[in-house]
Amino acid sequence: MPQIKLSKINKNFGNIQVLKDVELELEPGEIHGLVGANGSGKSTLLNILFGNPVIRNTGSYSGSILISGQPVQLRSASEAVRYGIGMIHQEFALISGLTIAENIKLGREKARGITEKLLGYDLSYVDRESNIQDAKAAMEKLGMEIDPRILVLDLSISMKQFTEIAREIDKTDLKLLLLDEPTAVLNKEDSRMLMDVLRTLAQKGISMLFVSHRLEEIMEICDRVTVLRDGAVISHYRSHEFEGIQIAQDMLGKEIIQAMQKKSAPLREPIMEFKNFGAAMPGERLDDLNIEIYKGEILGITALSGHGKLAIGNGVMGIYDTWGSVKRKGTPLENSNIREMISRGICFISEDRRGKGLLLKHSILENIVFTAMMTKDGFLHPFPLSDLRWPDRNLSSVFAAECIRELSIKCESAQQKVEELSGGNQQKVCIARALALNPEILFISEPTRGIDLGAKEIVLNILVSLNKKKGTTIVIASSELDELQRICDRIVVLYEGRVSAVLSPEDDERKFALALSGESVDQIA
Amino acid sequence: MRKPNIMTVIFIVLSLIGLGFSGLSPFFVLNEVIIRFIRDGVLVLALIIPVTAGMGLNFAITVGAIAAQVGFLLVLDWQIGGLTGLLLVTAIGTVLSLAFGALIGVCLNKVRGKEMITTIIIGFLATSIYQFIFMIGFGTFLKPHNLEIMLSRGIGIRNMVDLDSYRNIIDKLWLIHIGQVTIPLFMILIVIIFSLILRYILNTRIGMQFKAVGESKRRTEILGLDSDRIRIKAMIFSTLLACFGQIIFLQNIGMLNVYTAHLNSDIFSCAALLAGGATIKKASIKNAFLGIFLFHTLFIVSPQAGQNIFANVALGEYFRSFVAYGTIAFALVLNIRETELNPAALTAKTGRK
Amino acid sequence: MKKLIPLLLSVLLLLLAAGCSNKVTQETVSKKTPEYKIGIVTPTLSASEDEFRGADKVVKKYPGMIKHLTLPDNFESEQETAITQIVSLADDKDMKGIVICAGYSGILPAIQKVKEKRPEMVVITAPIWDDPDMMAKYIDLCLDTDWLKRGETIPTKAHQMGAKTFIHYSFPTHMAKELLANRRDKMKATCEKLGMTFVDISTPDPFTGSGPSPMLQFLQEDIPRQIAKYGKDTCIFGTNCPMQDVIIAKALELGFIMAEQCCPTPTQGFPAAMNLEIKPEDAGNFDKINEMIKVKAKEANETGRLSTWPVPVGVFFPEFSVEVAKGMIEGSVDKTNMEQLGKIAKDVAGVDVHFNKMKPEYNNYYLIIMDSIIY
Amino acid sequence: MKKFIRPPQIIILVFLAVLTITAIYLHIPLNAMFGDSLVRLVMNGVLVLSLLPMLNAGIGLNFGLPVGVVAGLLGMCLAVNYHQTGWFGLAAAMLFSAMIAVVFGYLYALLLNKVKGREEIAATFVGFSFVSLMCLFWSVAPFNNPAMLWPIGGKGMRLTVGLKDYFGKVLNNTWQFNILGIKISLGLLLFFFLLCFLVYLIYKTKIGRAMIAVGENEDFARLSGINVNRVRTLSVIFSTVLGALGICVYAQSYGFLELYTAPLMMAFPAASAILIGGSTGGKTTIGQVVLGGYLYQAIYVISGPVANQLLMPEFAEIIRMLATNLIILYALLYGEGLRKNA
Repeated sequence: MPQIKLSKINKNFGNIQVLKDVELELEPGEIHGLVGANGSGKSTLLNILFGNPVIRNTGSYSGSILISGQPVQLRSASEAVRYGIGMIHQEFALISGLTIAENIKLGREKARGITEKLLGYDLSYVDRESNIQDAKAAMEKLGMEIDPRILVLDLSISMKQFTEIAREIDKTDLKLLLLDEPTAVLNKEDSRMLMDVLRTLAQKGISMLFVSHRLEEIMEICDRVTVLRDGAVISHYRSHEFEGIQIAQDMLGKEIIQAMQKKSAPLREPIMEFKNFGAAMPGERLDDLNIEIYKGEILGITALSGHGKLAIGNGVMGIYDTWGSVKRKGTPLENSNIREMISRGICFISEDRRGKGLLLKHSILENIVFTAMMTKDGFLHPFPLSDLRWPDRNLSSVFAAECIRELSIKCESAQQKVEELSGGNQQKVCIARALALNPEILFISEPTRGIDLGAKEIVLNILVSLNKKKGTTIVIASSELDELQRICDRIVVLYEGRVSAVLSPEDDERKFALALSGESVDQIA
Repeated sequence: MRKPNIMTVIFIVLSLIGLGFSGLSPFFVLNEVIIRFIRDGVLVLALIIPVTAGMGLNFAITVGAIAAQVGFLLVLDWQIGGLTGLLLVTAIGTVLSLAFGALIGVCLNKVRGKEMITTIIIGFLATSIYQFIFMIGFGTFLKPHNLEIMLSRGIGIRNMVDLDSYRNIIDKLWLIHIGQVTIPLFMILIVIIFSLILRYILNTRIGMQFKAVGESKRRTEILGLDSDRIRIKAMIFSTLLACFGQIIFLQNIGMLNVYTAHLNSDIFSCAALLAGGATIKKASIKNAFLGIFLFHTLFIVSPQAGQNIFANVALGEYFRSFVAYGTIAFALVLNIRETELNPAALTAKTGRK
Repeated sequence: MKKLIPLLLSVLLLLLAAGCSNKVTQETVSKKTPEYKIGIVTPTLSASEDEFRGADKVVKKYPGMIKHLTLPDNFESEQETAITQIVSLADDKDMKGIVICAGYSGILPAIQKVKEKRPEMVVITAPIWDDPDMMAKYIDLCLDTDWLKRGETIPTKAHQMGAKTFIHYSFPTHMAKELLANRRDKMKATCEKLGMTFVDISTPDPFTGSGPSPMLQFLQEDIPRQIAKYGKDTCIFGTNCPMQDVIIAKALELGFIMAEQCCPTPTQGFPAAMNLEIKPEDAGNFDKINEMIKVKAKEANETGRLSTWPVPVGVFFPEFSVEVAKGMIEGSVDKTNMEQLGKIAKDVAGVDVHFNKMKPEYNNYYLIIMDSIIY
Repeated sequence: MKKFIRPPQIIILVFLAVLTITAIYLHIPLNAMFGDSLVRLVMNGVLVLSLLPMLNAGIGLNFGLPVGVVAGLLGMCLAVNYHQTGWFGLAAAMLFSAMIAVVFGYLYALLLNKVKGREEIAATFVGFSFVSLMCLFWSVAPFNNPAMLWPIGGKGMRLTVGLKDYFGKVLNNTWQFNILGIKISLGLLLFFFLLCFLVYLIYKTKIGRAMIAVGENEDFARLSGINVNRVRTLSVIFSTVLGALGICVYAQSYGFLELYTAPLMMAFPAASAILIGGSTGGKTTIGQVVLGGYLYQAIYVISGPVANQLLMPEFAEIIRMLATNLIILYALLYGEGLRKNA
């Protein structure tokens, strides 16, 4: 009997389906690899299995989950724990103010027997020493010699990862362990150690669902691999059928690339230069970026999530701390604020559309003209005091109407509130807002994230025509590689915050796959 | 080694200056501070759990205080005096504060990030309900048994009732005199026992969970702990402790200002805790005890110090209230700034250049 | 190390404090050397000027001998502070007497503590409002204006001034005080006896809600309504000090009768309502102030319709009590001798003061009534 | 169009309706009370309005309103001290108040910008401690108009200063007329609505829009090149100045200046009013200010006489307090719920 069996799992976020009829089963003691590009639904699947509150808050899932043949409904993390499911989180589910031992034993602390009998579970006195012993033992299983009394916030990243793993393997009733990129922050040696531990665990009959972008690890450790793409299961492989390139292609899909932009050889005239540029965007750290952006090109930047692609646009605008230097047409941009950037023709559209890109409770019109009004005194009636100028309704409504028509924003009128629009139309409003600034260089992050297929095409078209008609230089940071390949002149691939390769869109798919996982692309001629 | 907390240092310096200017004898101040320690100790301790659980200062400890007062009023109404009465007060207070605490917890789960201001409003609301019951309810829909505490018109309880039969029942046990200083050993022991209980709670499973929720609600949730329930429990403990604190306070004072006695319990306790070096994110028993000593020293000496410094009797009292409110305001500003400067506290959401 | 710093600092604190406090006492001692001191406790300036200034006056009269302290502004919720303040007086060995002029309830615990520590301490309250029986037991001499009696005298005076209706403004927390509630009942009874209409009106509560503002706004609206209903020959009485500003201002405007404030004094309500320009050199000169009020009353056609006690009882009590306390400490005054007390009172107030026993069985609890002045 | 009527307003309206019906039943003249309620609306309305700029800039309810109120009191004291009377007196008082409020507001804003995210609680205590500090000041204030000094002490400010001979009621008495037994002072109403309109206009300008944007989404505003701290500072100054003008209007209508601890309790009624008006602690409209200000005061106006007629005065008083506190709590809980769903 399989340890766990998923059938017909479906999940929607809003009107976007992120999981389609996913089928998966794990035998006891099996290590099962789960791979897929960003947005393929891996994380959602893990979240369902671990009862993450996000799932319930967004309308739950459909389909059946059988654990040891018993159908279960996973509504909360505590339920998942009760069924013997453990998870190692990519961004660490550790409480940094507690010690290693306290973290490992959190919620399952050993307590002094007498107090437990007298005062019940919650009020029983935690037996610090024996917990420390347990924690020490768990860490030792991972080959780590460390004092479990150290606070987690004082640990290195890899030690945090081991603490996280120790917490799970310390659970005696563990049946299924979900691992979300457990090796992403480990070096080779530590990864190896982890692999060994996982194998030992597997021998004890614990099943594992192993998510990783490092294909070689998957191939090394897994008994089976399932490839997800766009929320659907694309293929299953058994360990003897593994072939890296085949799996990579399954992940990326799209064998035929629709040519959209016929590249006119871009001028090699740098409009912006990055030297040793880095930005401390949490979770998306960027370092040592050395690149020139050419006038009139569309430059794509891609990477797996967490590898720094989003940090470029955000960093240039000074939203996070940055270092290194940026030159704009030869003049350095130092200590400049956003206002100054905009006045120099640099514009940024954030990946966090609803959080940073829009005033949701305001009308389309107001959103479109807002930034121009604030930074360039555009769409305002003249008045001596800039602060007290009045909006020019005519100018702005003419412009808004033009944008709505040109960008085919579907709405009742320019007065409709932005929060009522669909994701795609919201994105168009963001672009319209940038258009009002008439930028020379446009940084745009994840332009097509979370919007439906039709809208995606329109957004891409808008970007291309903006580039063609107005000669705007565009820098797109996106995880949708196929889209970048369709419209970009060059694509920069980042890995762990550094440039892994600069490729042409026509380059071999396999090169992209290798560059994304940090391997050298030179293996492929 | 960490630097001594700036609040504490400021307080020590201020108390020092105040003591010097006030002209009060240090022994008197010490005696008074010991009494304050007994009276207010448990109330201040009541604030620690919510802070640990990440809910900030719990201004709703007034609700716990109300529970204690309800206990006293009911027992007075039933005319049960002495130690039996006091135990019954404790029993009633316990039951009520369990219920109230749970209710407050439920409310606070709905206002993440605005807990403190909400607890203030909850305190106000509880006050008006309490008034409603005892000013209007008694004599109309509740039948009074003890006419002595009633207004002569037959409706409502007097605004001041004498707790004569409970006054200093436990205060006078084991008094020790050392020179000019009187030490009520038994009461100090009681406060210490409460602090040990609190320490015990913080070291139980639920105590660990408080800490975890206080650090990160979201992470605690994905670890399979029900953070909402934990927060409710935190409020229950806090309210319960506040109730015990108020019982100790009232039996020491020996008189009950029925409608107003609980009103300032929150502000002074919070000020004391902050003075002891606690922040709205981190507080320990040590902070509480140190805080009581520092804050109340300053509080005791400040009126006379104010008078003497400004050479004007009228100013002493204003100076004192300035000290009380100023402490909290200053500590809040200081606290929040410190967390902002601390890079670890910089979350991904609010990156600022 | 971490623990050592606070420890060191607190030791330093104690040493320094001891040093400083010695210095301060030495200074005061060196200035003048009275054999003993008397402490006097009043509300703050903003809570009640009369008591405060009364005490201030005695401080000036006996320099170096009187220690003046104030009670918390929001006394109702800061009982603890009040207790400390009073007990701190007993800390001084030279302190032989304490006079408390507060008009609050809940002070008795402090006096009990003082007496426990220093049984010989002479304590005079003028007044406090705790349980009278308890007070008589613990306090050497209790003085008060005759609140209950005023329930009789005020409506009677109003009747003499021509009132046909008597309106009593108060609010829940005041009516939860036995004394005030009883006085209200007495007023009602007196009105019935004299054939006046008695009207009882409740205002928003200044102690539990949003402070006095809603109460005062209510008065501003309600008084014209009531006057329209009952006519000009109405006497209005409010139980809370801040009310007097509005009542007197409205009396000037609408012409009704104000027989007495809650705390009868020319300095309450009149100065603000009449915009009395009291020059610093005239400050505290009651004859002059009364004269000014008379002029203003005449201007407003209110002659004979406003009245109060000519000397603020709040100013009178501190001085009188200190004189009595002094006498008691020096052994020259017998607190049971009402005649002797009356003489001291006449000296201090300049008008006749009538003493009554609170209850026949107590010979240390007296209530006073003063003669009135009608402007 | 924003939905005006939500559960809090329904509770209040039902309570008001019950009171009104009872009043009619008891033959209490409603027309006079209606007039009173209008006066009260304006008296307190400006103070309620003063909360709006800070709410709109996302700084939350200004529990530090005493800062503005004290500025206003200082301004008026100056005007009284120099014997300014009538219209000119009020104008002078407002001018002084506004100038002082700008300074106070600026300092207050510096402080609030340091406590982002917890402004409400910090402001509460800043307000309290500022009032105590000002008590120190009032007792020794170097003003010399004898009408303001303590009658016995002869120096320092009186608890209350009468404004009758200066500029008391100048607004109330402007263009006052009776209609159907309702006393309406057009001047007062006009002043209030003019001020509302002015605020409305300011929110139409560039800076006004920036303020609203900062309140709605600080990150967005920053990305649009707005200096967020500057806008927040301006909003706080704006609130403080309105608070100062508010107390001027209040005091001229009440006829007295209340010093010392009186400003302490100014913030909670104003906050209650604006929450009753349907604000949820975020962006608030002038309509909500007027509605809330009116409902809150109308309840005061009607509940008093009705309760007194029914001979259970305390009952109504306590119920009224209970209802207001409940509504504030509800607004806090409900307002948060709204934001979560967004």
